[in-house]
Amino acid sequence: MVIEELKLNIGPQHPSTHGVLRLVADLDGEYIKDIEAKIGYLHRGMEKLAESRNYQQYLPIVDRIDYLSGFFNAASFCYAVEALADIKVPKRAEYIRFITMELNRISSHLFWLGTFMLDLGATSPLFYTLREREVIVKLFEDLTGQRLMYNYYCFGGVKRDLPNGWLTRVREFCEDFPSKIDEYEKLITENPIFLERTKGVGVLSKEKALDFGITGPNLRASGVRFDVRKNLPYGIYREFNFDVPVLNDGDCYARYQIRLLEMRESIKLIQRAIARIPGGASEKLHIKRTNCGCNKPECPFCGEDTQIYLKKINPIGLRIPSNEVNIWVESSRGLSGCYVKSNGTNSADRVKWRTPSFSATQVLPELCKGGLYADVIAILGSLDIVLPEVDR
Amino acid sequence: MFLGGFGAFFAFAVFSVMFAVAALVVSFILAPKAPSENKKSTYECGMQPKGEGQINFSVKYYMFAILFIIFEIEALFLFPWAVIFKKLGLFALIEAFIFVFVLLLGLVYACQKDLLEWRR
Amino acid sequence: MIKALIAKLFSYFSLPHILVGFVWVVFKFAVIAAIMVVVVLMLVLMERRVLAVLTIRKGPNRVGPNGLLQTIADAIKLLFKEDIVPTGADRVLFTLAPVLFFAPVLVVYGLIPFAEGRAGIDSSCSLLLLLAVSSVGILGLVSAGWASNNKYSMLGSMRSVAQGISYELPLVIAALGVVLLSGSMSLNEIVLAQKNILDWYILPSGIGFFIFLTCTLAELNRCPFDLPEAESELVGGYNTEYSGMKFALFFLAEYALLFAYSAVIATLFFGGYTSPFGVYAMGFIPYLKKIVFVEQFFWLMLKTFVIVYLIMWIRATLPRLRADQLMSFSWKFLLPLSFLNLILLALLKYYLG
Amino acid sequence: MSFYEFLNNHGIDYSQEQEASGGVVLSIKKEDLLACCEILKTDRLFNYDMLLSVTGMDCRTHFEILYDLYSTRSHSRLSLKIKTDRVNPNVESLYSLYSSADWHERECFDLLGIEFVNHPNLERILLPKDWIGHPLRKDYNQEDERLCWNKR
Repeated sequence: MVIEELKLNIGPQHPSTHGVLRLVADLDGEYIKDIEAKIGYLHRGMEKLAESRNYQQYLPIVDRIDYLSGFFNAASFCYAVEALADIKVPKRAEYIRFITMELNRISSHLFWLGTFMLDLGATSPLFYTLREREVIVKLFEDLTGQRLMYNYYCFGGVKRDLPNGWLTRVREFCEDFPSKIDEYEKLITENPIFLERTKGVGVLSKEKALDFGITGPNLRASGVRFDVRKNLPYGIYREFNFDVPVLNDGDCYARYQIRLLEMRESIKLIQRAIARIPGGASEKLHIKRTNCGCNKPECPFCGEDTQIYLKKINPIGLRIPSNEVNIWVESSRGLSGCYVKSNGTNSADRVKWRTPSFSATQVLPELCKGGLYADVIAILGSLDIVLPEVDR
Repeated sequence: MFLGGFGAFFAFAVFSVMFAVAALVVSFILAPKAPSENKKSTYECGMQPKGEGQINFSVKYYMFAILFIIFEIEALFLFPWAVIFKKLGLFALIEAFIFVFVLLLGLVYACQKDLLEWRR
Repeated sequence: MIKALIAKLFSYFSLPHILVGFVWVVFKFAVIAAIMVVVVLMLVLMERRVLAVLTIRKGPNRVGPNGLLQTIADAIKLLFKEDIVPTGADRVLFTLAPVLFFAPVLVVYGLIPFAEGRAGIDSSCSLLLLLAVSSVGILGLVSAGWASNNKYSMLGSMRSVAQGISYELPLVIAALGVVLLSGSMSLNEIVLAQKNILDWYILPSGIGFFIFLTCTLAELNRCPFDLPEAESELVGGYNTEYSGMKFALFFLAEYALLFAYSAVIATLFFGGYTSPFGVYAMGFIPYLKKIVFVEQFFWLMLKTFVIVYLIMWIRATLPRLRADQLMSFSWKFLLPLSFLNLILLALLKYYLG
Repeated sequence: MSFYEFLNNHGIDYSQEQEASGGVVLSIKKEDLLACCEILKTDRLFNYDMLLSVTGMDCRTHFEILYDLYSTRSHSRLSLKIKTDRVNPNVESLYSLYSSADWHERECFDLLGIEFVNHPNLERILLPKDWIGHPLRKDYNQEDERLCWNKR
């Protein structure tokens, strides 16, 4: 009698593929003999869209790349365009970016924690983490008017000043939040079933992680100390001294722990940033006009007819001299890179998004082979993949 | 009494089946019927299923099944012993212990032979 | 009382007296089916509300006063839903599976003594019958998974059969410990042997209770043993392809079994329908003396619902086990432990009484 | 030994550029790519052990491909840039050095139609297998009637 193999499609419409990922698995009983990841179900042509839109029009779209941490995409694109156009961002705006990005990191990790536990079969942590995430999302809503797609950063700064009392609320949240993390730890960290399900499962070795270009918490859980915030600082990160947690096991449990440590670290960063944020008039939040200083009428930046008012919708838009730039930002999932090649017109010649989830999805089959079917779900959850970011 | 004890048991079994069937019949009468090809297709995450869903069970399940039958029958032998345990005295106690011990030896043997492992 | 009434009616209408027993069984069945349906409607709502409270939500609170009619609305919805049989499915087995899963549950209800001498089926070996009948349900799950011709269902049914088999054993042996203590296989006599809180079998057989509860969770396919229907892995498990009333039967049977097993736990380890104080409040009041079974029913319900709550609490707390861990937990830990429990209880019984 | 001496020692032609944010971009010859990456990866001092992205660009006259490397030893980044023809664009695959090249190169192939020689599994990754054309090419015709959104 021939033992039949089961060829199973996991996804695209599956409760725990975090979007529309398709995994094609060869199962032998419960064991994974072979597995293949197929992506592209959420491909929206983000890079093609950049060709037909000018820079201001493209900016709101980039939030959609990683919808759980929209600020990072916007930040990397803004930093790229600012580097190309040589715009200096005011200090207060940089601090606001810093605080919102770190808050965004926490909210993204919180959502990850909830869904990861849901994948493992525990329903309650989702609701507890969403309770805290709701506080952050409410803060963002009061700041930007949006809960998910913020569109708050603009070239040269941020769109508007912080509302009254916003920083106080953030400070209160920061004081409150570590005790909430302790609460999750009480529920999860020592749980024997959780340990059984995660310890030694999906071990991503240091070499493999580097080979596959894994970044962010997943890489740091495998024992490599690489954090863009620390190693290639952007914005005002070089003014802050902070710890980059690193663990050596590289299994699902280490990936869980590293994210909890990162949340604690982010809280400290936010608290220090709030203590140091400079005050100032709200009109100083963004540069309204780029000025290269030559003041010649034919200059694309200083000439009378092409002055850029970044706050208003400008039909002409921002014209940027042809150059290229490659900005890396540490998003909540890892290294989020934005490559922009400008060509002197008001729209980019090529925009390329390098996203951490893309690499994480690539390594997924490697980690799953030989494991049990239930491990696939656990590993997929622990890698923190956001599918819109994979497909772009 | 008519239908006492086991009679009632069988009556209950028959009635329970009838109850379930009746629920299905009522729903069959009440429920709308609008079948379509898409609706009737087998769910596999939105993809066309490849191959049959009705595959052979892995042989490991049969191993568990055989072990199960052995232990379940042994447990059944112990039931009458447990009921009149008091009357049987020390001899039956020791005998039952030997019985259980042999059973556990079997379990240890199965464990040694890796019958209880899922991995090959 | 009612039986006498039926007999009177029969002789009044000069019907053959031999049918009285039959009508009596039908009546008992009707009462027990009614209890089951009401209990399930309550349980579904309770589960949703309890989980909601444990996860800081509100739960159903729109249909009827405070959401009380939610499950009735759900049941009506399922009754009027289209019943889809997927192409490639084995039609006969596909329809038979929910019946096969559901029918044993009602028999189990019949075997539980709800009050002194008041069980649907009086039998001197009701515990054995109960254990036998309750494992028939697994056949329903297996055939559901097989008949669906769906890979997820198939995986779910494979898991359910492996799990059902493995956890049946420690369950039976833990129950054997209770039989040993009470010297009877009749649930009614087991209950009567634990007339007050100090006689409860949880005291000598605490390990047995732990094993029995764990195995119950597995037999019920509930968290942390909900692998056959693990929605984050197998989408819906064995009932992926089911809709309408067939799905409702699975759903109903699952919750009915939750109550049944909890009632069995209450019966075996917590004195069943007896009052924990050894006396009944109603026993002191002259007119209510005759219907003391109402109080006994209340005590059973109270104990059962405490255990049901415990099971729901476990669901809200724990993540799910993995298939291989599940199997080795049963065979390598629970089974030896249950034998150890049996040996300890035998020694205890022999030396102490 | 400085980085550029190191490259010279290995006989690699390069021209150095600086992008707007200050990163180093080395333009090298297409033929040198594999050898260059190999010495960059295996050298103990520089040890560029991560390939983070492969960016293909259509420059109308030719294609450019940008490889982003990162060294977790020296914590420095480096971009390599190569050029290839528009007709029959091809370049040696880096799959033998970096596993991450697999998907990145497939994406580049999918969107620009650049062939990566010796790639184990060069097929479309983001777009369906029967897609027509390579969307990120500047001459890509979005009005093509064979494309699904143009079908009525």
